[in-house]
Amino acid sequence: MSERQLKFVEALKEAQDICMAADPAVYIMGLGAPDAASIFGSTKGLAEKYPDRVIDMPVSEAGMTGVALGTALSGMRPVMTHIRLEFAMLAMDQIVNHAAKWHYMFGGQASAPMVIRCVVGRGWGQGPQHSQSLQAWFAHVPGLKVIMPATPYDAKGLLISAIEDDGPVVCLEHRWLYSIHGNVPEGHYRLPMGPATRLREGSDVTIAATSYMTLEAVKAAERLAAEGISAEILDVHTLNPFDASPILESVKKTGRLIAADTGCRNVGFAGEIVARVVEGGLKDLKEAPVRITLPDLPTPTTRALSNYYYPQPDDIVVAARQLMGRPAGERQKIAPEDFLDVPDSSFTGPF
Amino acid sequence: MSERQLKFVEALKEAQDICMAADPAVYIMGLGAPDAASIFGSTKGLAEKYPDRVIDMPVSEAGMTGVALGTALSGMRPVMTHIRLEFAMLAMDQIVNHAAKWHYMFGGQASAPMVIRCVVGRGWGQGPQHSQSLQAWFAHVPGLKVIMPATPYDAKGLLISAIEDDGPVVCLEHRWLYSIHGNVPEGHYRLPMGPATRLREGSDVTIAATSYMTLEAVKAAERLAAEGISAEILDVHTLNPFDASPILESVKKTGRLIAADTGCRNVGFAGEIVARVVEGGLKDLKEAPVRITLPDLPTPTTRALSNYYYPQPDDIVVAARQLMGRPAGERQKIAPEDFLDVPDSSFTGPF
Amino acid sequence: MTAEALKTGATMAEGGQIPPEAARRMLDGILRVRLIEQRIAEVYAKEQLMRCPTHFSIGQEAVAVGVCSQMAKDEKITSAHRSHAHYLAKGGDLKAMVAELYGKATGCANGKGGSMHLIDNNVGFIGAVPIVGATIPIGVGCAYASVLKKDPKLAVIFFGDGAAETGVFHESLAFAVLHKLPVVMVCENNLYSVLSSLDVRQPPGRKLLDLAAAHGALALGGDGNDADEVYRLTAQAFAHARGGDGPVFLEFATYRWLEHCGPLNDEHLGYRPEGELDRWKERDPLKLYADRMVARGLADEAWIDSRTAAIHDEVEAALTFGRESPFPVRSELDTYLYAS
Amino acid sequence: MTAEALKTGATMAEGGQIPPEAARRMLDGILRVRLIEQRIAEVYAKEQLMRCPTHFSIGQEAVAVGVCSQMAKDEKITSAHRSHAHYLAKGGDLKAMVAELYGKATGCANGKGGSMHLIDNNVGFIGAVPIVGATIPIGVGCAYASVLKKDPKLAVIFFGDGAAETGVFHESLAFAVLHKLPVVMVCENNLYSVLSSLDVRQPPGRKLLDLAAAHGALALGGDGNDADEVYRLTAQAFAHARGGDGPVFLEFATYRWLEHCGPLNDEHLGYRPEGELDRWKERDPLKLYADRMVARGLADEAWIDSRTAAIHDEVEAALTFGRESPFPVRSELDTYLYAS
Ligand SMILES: Cc1ncc(C[n+]2csc(CCOP(=O)(O)OP(=O)(O)O)c2C)c(N)n1
Ligand SMILES: Cc1ncc(C[n+]2csc(CCOP(=O)(O)OP(=O)(O)O)c2C)c(N)n1
Ligand SMILES: [Mg+2]
Ligand SMILES: [Mg+2]
Repeated sequence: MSERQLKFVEALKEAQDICMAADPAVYIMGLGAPDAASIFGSTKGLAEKYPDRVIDMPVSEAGMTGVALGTALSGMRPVMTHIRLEFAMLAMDQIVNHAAKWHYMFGGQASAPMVIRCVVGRGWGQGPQHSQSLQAWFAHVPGLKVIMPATPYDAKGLLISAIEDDGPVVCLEHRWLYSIHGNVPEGHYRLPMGPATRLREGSDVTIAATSYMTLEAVKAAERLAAEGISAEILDVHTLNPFDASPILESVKKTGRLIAADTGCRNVGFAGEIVARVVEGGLKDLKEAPVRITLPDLPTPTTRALSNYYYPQPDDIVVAARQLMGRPAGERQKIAPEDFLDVPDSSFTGPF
Repeated sequence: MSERQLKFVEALKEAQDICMAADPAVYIMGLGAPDAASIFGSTKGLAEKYPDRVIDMPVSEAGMTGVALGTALSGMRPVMTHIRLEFAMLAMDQIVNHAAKWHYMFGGQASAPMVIRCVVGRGWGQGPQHSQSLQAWFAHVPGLKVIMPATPYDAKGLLISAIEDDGPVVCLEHRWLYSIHGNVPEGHYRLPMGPATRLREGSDVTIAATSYMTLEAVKAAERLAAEGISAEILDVHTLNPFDASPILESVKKTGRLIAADTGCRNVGFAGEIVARVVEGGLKDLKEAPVRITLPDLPTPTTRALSNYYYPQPDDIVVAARQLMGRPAGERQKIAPEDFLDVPDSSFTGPF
Repeated sequence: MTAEALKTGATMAEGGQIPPEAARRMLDGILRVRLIEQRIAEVYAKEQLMRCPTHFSIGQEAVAVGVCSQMAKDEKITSAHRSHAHYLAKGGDLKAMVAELYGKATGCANGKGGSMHLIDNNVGFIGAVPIVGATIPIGVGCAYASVLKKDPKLAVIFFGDGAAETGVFHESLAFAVLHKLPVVMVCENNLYSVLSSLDVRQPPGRKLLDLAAAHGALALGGDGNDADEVYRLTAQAFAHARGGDGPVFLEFATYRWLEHCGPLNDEHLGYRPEGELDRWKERDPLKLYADRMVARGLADEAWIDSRTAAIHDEVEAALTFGRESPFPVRSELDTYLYAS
Repeated sequence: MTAEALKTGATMAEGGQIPPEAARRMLDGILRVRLIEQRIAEVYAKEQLMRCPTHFSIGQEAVAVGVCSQMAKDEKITSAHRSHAHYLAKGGDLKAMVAELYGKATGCANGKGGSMHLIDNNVGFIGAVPIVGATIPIGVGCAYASVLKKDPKLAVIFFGDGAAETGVFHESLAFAVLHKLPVVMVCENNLYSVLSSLDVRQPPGRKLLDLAAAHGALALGGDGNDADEVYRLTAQAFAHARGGDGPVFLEFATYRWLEHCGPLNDEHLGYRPEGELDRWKERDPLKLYADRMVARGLADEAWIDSRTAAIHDEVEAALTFGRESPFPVRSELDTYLYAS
């Protein structure tokens, strides 16, 4: 396997490029997909390479998703891209009532191979309508597959699996992952949509995390290691169908579970992780599992509040300490004016 | 308290009638709301009584929900009614991006008092697009309140609370509850949107259920009583905000939990019940909690399959036996041709 | 909404006679759909064994037949909740449809769909679903796929006046015009959406034809109970769309005889103005066309009787097939969740 | 889309002179919005402390001012992501807006909203949100409420050419026509939706004015960079809507100078045809109107200079207010989840 480093966003682009080169049925449709900004770079260069297959559209998400579904039923493989998840909200009827159920409700007579990419925004005041992380919704819909890659390797491998899948797949991409680097092999490979991946081995506490929270878990695990707490990290990259067996296995060993998700709490995905572990491994649990999630609030725009809205690695550290029976310890101080609204210093406004 | 018996559907109608009589700002909008079928009778007679305030509409759910929201922001109190939950799917943007967040995202400067009633269909081949029970979605959205009355008393009391609430409330009404009878006092009363209600006292196993599953739990509890198993039933009528404290209290006593919900399993509401109980009462649990839900499948239309799709009281009985360490016992036989697709014999096609 | 009102909205294709062969096929088609639906309605009501919401097209058959009889098998259509006539007119398998209504494994959707979810890929009936408006963009996508594949093929979308109120109708039509797609949208304006008349849903005097024309589509309207008129307007529409000139919106005035959903009459509900149903029944598309065919000397009582008998046998055979077919077995509950 | 093209679409209100008082108010308004936005853009780029997506209206001010200057305080408006000009022209509190951009507790939404979520109930600015199209039905609802309360009041909805592609635009307009609501929909056609030009989104030659007219609305279009033309068409629209004759669709041709979102220029992105921006800058609504006012003898350099200075002070004071205001405290994170 090559040691080539790519950014997450480049991995996404490469996945689409490979699929488009291999199969003329694959095409991209999305507001601004062919433009100079190219969905934060994730479709960069593809319009030049495949001029008829990267298609802009009117601000008509519901209709265009139906159109994409119609093409999918007719042998095409659309990749419908939304630069913010919220814009897909307009298309819920087509995604949930139709695409998700088409194969089943017509007794297998037709299938709807389509990918719906949604960027989950965060930071720089994205606020209440540009930052929702609604994986819980999609994962609750039978017939949809749902992926949330957290590494460049997974981004490419999962997106290829998704585009090559014969049914509808929703791919949720956290904006703050776009510029992280990682090892990405050249050429075609698939990461199957399947069980959670173990990103770090540990023996004291299991952290099952999704998307950007997986990165936060890695940061937390490093701090915990320094304190002598050994955390095992499982990245849940496929939320539907959700195979929790590696998490159960891990908890068998650690007896402690932290479920960390980028979404809200009530009926969120972290709760599903907890429920699966309890159903399958109640006796393994030494302590009550802990959920790390957004609070059940809309996203505030000002960083003076969003600084406290998003969970931090520190929250995971504190939860782990408490699960280990240690004192919570000092919390890292966060000031209202801190610039926690950007993932790194290269990030400037307006986005 | 009077011992007057009303049907669930009559209780819904009475709630609206009382609110409309009391407050000229209350009005009803919905496809067919003023027509002879009057949303299965739930708006019966109201159009005659309040001719300007029961309003039919074009098949434009997204736009009309926005219009309703606009009126709510301008001092009205719309009750937007969908004869099937699926039709509200067209309006998710308005409900979730806007109505739910309006008060918060504008710093409390405005509020959106509106009720969105959705009938959850079942039976007589409602099939994949006329029977989804998506409480998990609405309960996951901060800013929405979500109610699922299971008795006529609650239907009236909760709907009055909802209409009088100053924010958006989603009211999910299971079609198979419409013709059940129960005690409903005359006049105005509210049932606060709050903690689960104890419907039956018991000591061996806690059944926390929503909507129609509460009725199924009652049937199961009667059978269990005959076997010497004492079930306590908690009806979760308010899913957002979800106050699980009565369930935790009950599990403290019984040590056993069955969470029964009318929705699908993965990231469904039953999982949230389990997660809350585990977080707050792990040590109380003698056995792993059991979820009784729909399988993660679209609803099949033919009764030959839907007969096996919907959980039955028998499933609750078997789960309770196993939680008590008893043999599962004989299962009630279900034949493909059985008429399990109607709640009672008064129910005939086409609906 | 009368047929006259529609005519004023756009060019009317006044035409000569429909060729005898095509005309006879239409009469046969209308007769067949009518007899099949009438018989199914009877059985549905009596047996209570076709246990799914079912919307009959009785009174509206001329549109389905006039349009579909001019389509090739590999030209595709979509429909919505009221799709029997479209399915049958397009050549959909009757046995598979009846079995679907009975919820049987031999149904066109293996029982998982029911009346509101018909499909027959063999004849280009790519699907019907009961979310109003939903199949409009899906049908447009079907045409769009053919254009993306550089092999443009006509797609036809059937829907009602209610569906013309949905946002996706406008979004889809605009997109079809933008990409000049070979789409024909067929709106059967039967005056009602469930029990709601047009006046509580659409502005008075506002013409759907004008709206469609303003979107940039060719917009044609006419009498949906006159099969010849349907035929002529459709021919014009198909020439336009197949010729690469972009989408067409066809609106036909017609009328539903039975209740919105279900096999019965519903005059007791009071939503139809006094005498309206009777007036429309006088303009029965079947009788009108049979009379005209007889007058043209293209059909006679004997021919109609023999077709009636043959169709009768066909329906009874389909009903028997449906009744005798096995139910899907329990393990089929979780088949076809995912495609592979 | 040129102003000429729009004119052909509908009746143009050719008119006499705008009364001096109104004209002077407009020039002042345009100047004020321009100077405020320019200064905010400067500060935004330099300080990087107004940390929220911000869409400037520079180049489009004449529409906001021409429309809003004819509205009463209790007549309401909604807007979308690009709402500063509408907010200011309607009389929205400048300090509260600037503080909102800085994310401060004194902001018009207490910092919870940011640039894309402005509100000022005191002047009838009932809200702006960045989901394209969403505030169209909400604005219609606002007018509908007034009708339900039997006290009809004008509501104005501002949106862009992109928003005219949404399904809810059609659903809302049709409903407004159906109920003859006192609504004026103001579409600022600035040729772009983000970086996408009209030709990849809307059929060539298809006029939004025709679409709106086909819906049954009065449809008027004109030059959005000519404040007088905006004024006259608006006056006609308001007379219609306030008079109970139903909704009006107003389309104005105009042009955005800065990047879609953010304070910078964006010609390097290459989506604007060569010279387009320059041509539109030659038709700067501020300069055009200032020149005309000077020519009419209604303004002179001294007046403009003194207004410029006053506005300068006003902005600086607002910036200072915004900078010095406190952030919301942590406990405000969960206030206003539920109303009561
Ligand atoms: C999005 C949506 N809203 C509401 C309904 C309920 N509904 C079922 S059929 C129907 C009538 C539609 O009228 P039309 O399109 O004219 O078709 P027709 O029944 O007259 O053939 C309605 C409103 C639905 N199925 N889907
Ligand atoms: C429903 C939805 N889809 C997509 C977007 C992304 N978006 C933000 S602004 C914008 C442009 C809208 O163009 P227009 O309405 O013409 O307004 P303008 O920016 O030109 O003022 C788009 C597409 C959105 N905010 N909402
Ligand atoms: Mg109709
Ligand atoms: Mg624009």
